[in-house]
Amino acid sequence: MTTSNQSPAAVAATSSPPPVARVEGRQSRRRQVLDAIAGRYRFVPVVLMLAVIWAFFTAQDSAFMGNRNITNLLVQIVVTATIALGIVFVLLLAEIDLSVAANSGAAAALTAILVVNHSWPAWLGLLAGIAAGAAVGLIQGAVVTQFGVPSFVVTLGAQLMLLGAILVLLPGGTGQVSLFGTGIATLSSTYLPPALGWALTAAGIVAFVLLRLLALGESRRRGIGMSLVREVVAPGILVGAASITAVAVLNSYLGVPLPVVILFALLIVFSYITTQTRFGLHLYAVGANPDAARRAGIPVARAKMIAFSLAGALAALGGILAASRLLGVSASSGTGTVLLESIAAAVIGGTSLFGGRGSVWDALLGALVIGSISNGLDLIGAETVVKYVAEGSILVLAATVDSILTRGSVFARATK
Amino acid sequence: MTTSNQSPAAVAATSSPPPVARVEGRQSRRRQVLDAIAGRYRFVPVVLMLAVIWAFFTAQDSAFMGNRNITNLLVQIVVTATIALGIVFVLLLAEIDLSVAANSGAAAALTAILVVNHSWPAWLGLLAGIAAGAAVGLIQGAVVTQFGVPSFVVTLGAQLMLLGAILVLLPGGTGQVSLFGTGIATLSSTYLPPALGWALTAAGIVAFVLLRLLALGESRRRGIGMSLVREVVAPGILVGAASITAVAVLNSYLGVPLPVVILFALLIVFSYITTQTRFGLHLYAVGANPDAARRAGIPVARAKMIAFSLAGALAALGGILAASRLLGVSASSGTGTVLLESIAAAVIGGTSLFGGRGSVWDALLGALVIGSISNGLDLIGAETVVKYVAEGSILVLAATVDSILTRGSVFARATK
Amino acid sequence: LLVAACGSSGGSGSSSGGKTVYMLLPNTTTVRFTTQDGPDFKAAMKKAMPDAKVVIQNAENDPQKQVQQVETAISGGASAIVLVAADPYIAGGALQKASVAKVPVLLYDHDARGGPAAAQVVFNSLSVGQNQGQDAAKLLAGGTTAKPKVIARIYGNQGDYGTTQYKKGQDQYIQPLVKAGKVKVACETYTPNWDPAKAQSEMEQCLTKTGNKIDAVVVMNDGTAGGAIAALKAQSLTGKVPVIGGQDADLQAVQYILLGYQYSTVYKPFKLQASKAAELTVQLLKNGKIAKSDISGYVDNGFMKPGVPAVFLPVQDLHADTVSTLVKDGVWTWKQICTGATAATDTCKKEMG
Amino acid sequence: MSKETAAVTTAAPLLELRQVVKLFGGVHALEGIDLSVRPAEIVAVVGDNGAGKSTLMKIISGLQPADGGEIRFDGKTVELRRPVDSTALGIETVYQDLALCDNLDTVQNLFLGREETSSLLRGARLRRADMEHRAQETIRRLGAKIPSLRTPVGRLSGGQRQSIAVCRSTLSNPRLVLMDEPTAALGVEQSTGVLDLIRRLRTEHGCAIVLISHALRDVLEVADRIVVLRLGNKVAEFDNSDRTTSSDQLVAAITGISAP
Amino acid sequence: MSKETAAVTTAAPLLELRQVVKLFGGVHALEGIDLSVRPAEIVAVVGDNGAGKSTLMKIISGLQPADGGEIRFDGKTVELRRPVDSTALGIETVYQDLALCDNLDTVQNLFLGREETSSLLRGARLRRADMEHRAQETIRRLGAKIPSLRTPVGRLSGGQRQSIAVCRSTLSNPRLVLMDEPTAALGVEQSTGVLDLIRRLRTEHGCAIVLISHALRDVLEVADRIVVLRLGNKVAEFDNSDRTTSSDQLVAAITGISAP
Ligand SMILES: Nc1ncnc2c1ncn2[C@@H]1O[C@H](COP(=O)(O)OP(=O)(O)OP(=O)(O)O)[C@@H](O)[C@H]1O
Ligand SMILES: Nc1ncnc2c1ncn2[C@@H]1O[C@H](COP(=O)(O)OP(=O)(O)OP(=O)(O)O)[C@@H](O)[C@H]1O
Ligand SMILES: [Mg+2]
Ligand SMILES: [Mg+2]
Repeated sequence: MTTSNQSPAAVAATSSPPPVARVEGRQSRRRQVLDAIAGRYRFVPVVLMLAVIWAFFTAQDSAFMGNRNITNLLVQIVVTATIALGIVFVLLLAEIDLSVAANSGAAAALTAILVVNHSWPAWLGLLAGIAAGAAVGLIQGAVVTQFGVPSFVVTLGAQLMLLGAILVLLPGGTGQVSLFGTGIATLSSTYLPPALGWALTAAGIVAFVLLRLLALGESRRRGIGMSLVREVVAPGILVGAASITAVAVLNSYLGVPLPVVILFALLIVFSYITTQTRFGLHLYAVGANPDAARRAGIPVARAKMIAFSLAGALAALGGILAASRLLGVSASSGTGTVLLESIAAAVIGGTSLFGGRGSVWDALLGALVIGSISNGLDLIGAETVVKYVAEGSILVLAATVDSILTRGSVFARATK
Repeated sequence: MTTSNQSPAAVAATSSPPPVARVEGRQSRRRQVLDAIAGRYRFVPVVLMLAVIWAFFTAQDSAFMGNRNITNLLVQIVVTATIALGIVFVLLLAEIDLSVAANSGAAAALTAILVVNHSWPAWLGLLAGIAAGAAVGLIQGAVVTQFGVPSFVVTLGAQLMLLGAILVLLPGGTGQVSLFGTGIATLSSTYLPPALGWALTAAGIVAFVLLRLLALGESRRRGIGMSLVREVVAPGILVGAASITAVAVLNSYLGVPLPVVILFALLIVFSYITTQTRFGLHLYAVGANPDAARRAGIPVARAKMIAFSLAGALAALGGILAASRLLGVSASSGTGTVLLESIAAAVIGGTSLFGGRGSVWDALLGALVIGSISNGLDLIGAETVVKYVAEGSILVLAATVDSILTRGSVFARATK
Repeated sequence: LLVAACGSSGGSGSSSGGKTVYMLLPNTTTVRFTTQDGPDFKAAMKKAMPDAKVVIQNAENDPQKQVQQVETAISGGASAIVLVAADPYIAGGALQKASVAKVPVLLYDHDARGGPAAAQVVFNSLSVGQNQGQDAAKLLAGGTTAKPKVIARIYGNQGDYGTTQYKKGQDQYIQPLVKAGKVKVACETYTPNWDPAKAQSEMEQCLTKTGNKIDAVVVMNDGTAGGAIAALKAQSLTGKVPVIGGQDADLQAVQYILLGYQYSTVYKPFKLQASKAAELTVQLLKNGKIAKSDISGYVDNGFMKPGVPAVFLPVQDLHADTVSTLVKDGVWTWKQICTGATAATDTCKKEMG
Repeated sequence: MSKETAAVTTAAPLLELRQVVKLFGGVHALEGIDLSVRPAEIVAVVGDNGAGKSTLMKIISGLQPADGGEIRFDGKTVELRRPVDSTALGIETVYQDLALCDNLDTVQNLFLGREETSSLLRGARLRRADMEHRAQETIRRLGAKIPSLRTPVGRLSGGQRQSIAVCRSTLSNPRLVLMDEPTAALGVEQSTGVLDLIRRLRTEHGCAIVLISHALRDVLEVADRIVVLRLGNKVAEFDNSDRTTSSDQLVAAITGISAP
Repeated sequence: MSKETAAVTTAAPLLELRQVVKLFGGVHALEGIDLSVRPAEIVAVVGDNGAGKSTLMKIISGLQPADGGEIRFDGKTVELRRPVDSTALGIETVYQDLALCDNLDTVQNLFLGREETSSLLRGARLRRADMEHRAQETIRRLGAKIPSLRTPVGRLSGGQRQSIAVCRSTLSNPRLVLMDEPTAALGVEQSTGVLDLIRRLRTEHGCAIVLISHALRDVLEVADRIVVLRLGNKVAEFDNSDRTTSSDQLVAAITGISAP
């Protein structure tokens, strides 16, 4: 009402009066921080949550932070993290895979039978198991994409069929295969010599920094300003410190366990693929808007089939690692809590159930959260009820934090 | 290219040449049929599938179609159908509830303890159980809507907590409660006298036809032409014939079982609510486009909370019916296959996982499909493996048929 | 808060003077482990070695979780582990872990294949099956080739170690009768996850198929027995068709036995088992090994030769006239048993006055 | 009520915005906007892409609450945190992205959130026939081309959907209608229909209208006042009650190229 | 190649549609449409809402295959069943509903499906810096206002998003660009930018353009030929190479009210 009814001449542009400017300054800084946390720095709150959990359990029992328990913890989460890694891929594409646990059991049964009963070499059995898992994933992906059936249903059905397959695979009389003394068993009992552990770590850190430097150089050559500190130095120090600490701890016990090496190798490879390559970018595009992706000529069906195959292959690997740890397979392989825990790990880590948002590192972080709680509660001898309630509430809590952080950002769900 | 480069005068409107007209005629009829099946007549393929399953098992063992087995079948599906009915509501809103099974177990445990250990009257215990289930659902709905947390995670977490709650609820020393001889047990052992069965059926059919006639009259008064045959006569005959046959079969054995009466009463009430009332319409709106619904002033959060409460209440009722059938509750209540079967029932029945499409009758149809398979396989004494594979493949098959039917219709998923 | 209370009770085993014993249970669905064995063992240890701390863990049916719990027990400074294998078939990993860390493992109840263990306190699974089979044979003796007794057999979860053993034991008695044509098996089926509700519908289908012409039902545990009885109840066949072969002496099963619906349950005196286990644990803690004199046999676990040194405890086959054993052993009180319909049985009237 | 206010054209403002601010992360979508709309007045808001027009409208409709400033309606300060808040005041909105429920048909979408039902005693049933009848009327008056009122709107063309959104906003006898580019997808005839509708809303119902549009010709034709936004600021305001503002003046204000 | 074809304006048609039919259930969206587009020609398609314009375009772009009829490109009969089929022929499309990935930023959306990468040997890495550089160029030339190339496009205004969609269609040196109401959400300046772009595409690259628009003034200004659809039929075609067609003629053909 102040400026209305004036002549058809333009009113001078308003310079925002002081009070508004104050609001802006405060609000906009807070918003920017929230935006960063919702996006690039999504891992920060998860890491904080992890720190709180660790501090809590260490206060309860100092053994929690011992070299030995840290080694345990890392080995314990490998199976969940490996399977969760596959889940991240399907979640990125806004799909779900409920068959991973059964798939992991079936693949482990297959590998065990090939290695034990048919005397295949361990590596060949391992490959065969992984290939079988990938094939199962591929078939599911094909049904999902070719007929447009919701993956929830396809993978639920596949889960039942795979449970049947495990019963068929396991030798009739005994219903089990022991892996004791086989090559598969050594998978989980091998530790890297300290020197090798250090060498791999050093190589990894150098590669990381070089890649970052390369990207920085390219940008600057194109006249796009990027900060050396923010893009190279800070991440380099962070990654370096974290990995050096971890390796030091592991080496002071038995060395870096082979399953942990496998997990990190996978994480690094898939991290490169998802963030640096065209295929990776397409995963995010398909997950956010499959229609737009298809119109842009991205082979949506192929991307989904690859994701399901990856989930299948990683589930198989996870299952074989689990069998190697348990020294056998039986009808209970592929049941239990592994399905829910690996999905929960991906989600707690920060991968969205609605597609298009997440990172392969979420699998690791989420598995660490779940694994730490379970490990810590076991260590302090909590009752089953406490465990149920603690695990359930951490899950809800983590997701609540996530959705509060991402609320109002483009990453939020359409609406609530 | 034939009509190009003409003068700026308009070319006469083309009357479609003969060949095109032919294509149109054929194609458009097929499309119209497909459209009808994808929409209003979505139940037709499910009923056909059911017919095939029944024919198959009847050929295997004629006892399958006996009065007694039909009675068995109906009683066996009541629990799944009741819980699936709740699932339909959350699925309509594009949410999911993974806590229904645990919720049903917890509610049954609560009811059992109140009735047996605290000597509450059965009806009060029943109400308390249902109220508790609804409250649990409401809390979950509140977390989902107030913090925007994905329901997958909230209900998964709640499931864990509820499993803990069951352990706490069950009396320490015994871990189980027997319902033998209590009022709760009579819930599932009561059969209506034949005359009462007939009376209820007649009332139902008359109400149905009257409602339809009323709607027809209103439309005609407003000058909107609607076919008497298509809107009243045909559905009336269909519904009448189906219910008369069913009651005749049940009456020729022991009468209509009380749990079946309860299920149908629920179905009829909720069918009215979802199709005839404003709240029901809002459920579909919220499920399809929560954003549009919110802008239209629909209380989206409230609708979701009501749906979750309904799912909780129905799960509780289902759990109590299950306990009544089994004559007891224990720590295994709320585990088992009931969760997956009730979700599968809703989906097989035709309710979409993506919101906005489905009907309460889907719960019944889907539960009938799953129940018939399980009943038939038990009857012919199939092996566990066969059961797994049969259930898994029917699930996938049903969903595939659904998605092929709805493909290209507005009901399809955005894209594949 | 709860967590804090539990954790602070004993402090860390590795740092304090007292020894810590971890008891690792398999699941929460087999009621006896959480309601009986755990508390009983704890109590027995308290008596035998008051300064020892007992931590009880539950693997929630997940063998993977159980290995993890073994590892945690080791890093938590366990001096001994009492293990009820979550899946006897794939317990090897857990056993190897403990053996590498030189923590002695006492197997409790369940077998555990594929690794070394110090000893096992066990009710022989095979003998459980044999007991169930014997009961069945006794009841079915009246069958003739002309008029064979018709039975329904409801097994446990397919692929389970227990299921395999119980079936083997039952078959030793039932198969000869079947071969001789005196017994006819009308239906046989496995029950996924021992789910009582599944057992109920399996039984319903069997009754439908045979038109109620069933003379007896042979099951493998009390949960599935309960499911079968619920199905029989709907046909008013309870009491007419005996349900044979429960085990675990669940409260509801005991009530059914008194009501005459269930013929028997194999009772494994949990208290005895717990106190025996405590006794052996103390030996392990004090001497690092178990006295030869206590060993009454060996259990083949596919790893140790000649087998895991075992203390076999006698199982008891309970019938209506012998359920008082349970009260004597303190498993249940008459007050717990004699509720609802059971209160009207003669036994209850007598006991409750 | 609406009849009364229609007569009083020089009355106190119906809607008043004072120093309204909206931020998105680093982006200042609105940097302190003042705006007032009198009863039965047609106010146009124009500006370049990203100027903040839709944001302004979403604040008034309660979809995206403001980060600062004050909103007064009918002289009273109001809090608009949710769409219902503004609907309750009699404010209706046509959104730029339409927001229809694809699975519902035209009638259901038109009446969404304000369905007519029979009394609770008579079963609280939806009065489908009545609604369908009214829908037919409204659509006919707007001249929109909808093939069937019973087809799910997911199947309709862009323009048909926009027509439905426009119809929707007029059904409840609103006091203020916000329209965000209501003719963007419309054909020539339908656009004319909407402009007529806007005039009718004002004259027949005394309804005020805030119109956002890039079609300057239309704006100059119907608007009483034209507000120009640039990069989140109000840079000009033209009194167009006599329809004399020139297109060039407007363009200059929008782009900021030649001084006014 | 594009340079050559640019010279030959009277050459054989680049795209030819013969008796193309499309049905949706009972709705006959297109009832036998003939259309031809010559190289470097700008053809406008106009018509009422629901006339079938978008459907026609989606058939050419391979998004919704036709139910009958023949499509020829470069004189050869082609099957267009998926968007890639038409992209492979050098056909680019700006859809009415835009279809961008909200979680990706401007650069990623612009290059989606045709990202530049280093060689497999060098790690098959995305050449982000190069793409960002080219994106800046293109956007600058169009005069679009995008606050930051690194913001996810979900945060941009309607017009900003449309600008990105238009930019996208020009990046790959296409032979034919289909634009479905590309200026509907654009401001005055940006609209002019798009019309300039259309002309430049034709003259500099010899690219043909099919333009769907309700803005008849723009159509009359840039189109060489104007095709009018009504209820799924082609009812008129105007040669506008000398820019002499009148707006009234066009409106008459669209609405079918006054005989031509
Ligand atoms: N998927 C579909 N299912 C059913 N009918 C459809 C579908 N898509 C379009 N139609 C119908 O086809 C007709 C033509 O639609 P189209 O989108 O081609 O119109 P248009 O000319 O682009 O209109 P506008 O100017 O409003 O964008 C309309 O009547 C519409 O309802
Ligand atoms: N949710 C959001 N998050 C971040 N930035 C936003 C968001 N919504 C709008 N913006 C930014 O705010 C500014 C104003 O957007 P707005 O949609 O109001 O523009 P507009 O004037 O409606 O433009 P158009 O004419 O293109 O529709 C734009 O720069 C846009 O990028
Ligand atoms: Mg806008
Ligand atoms: Mg269109």
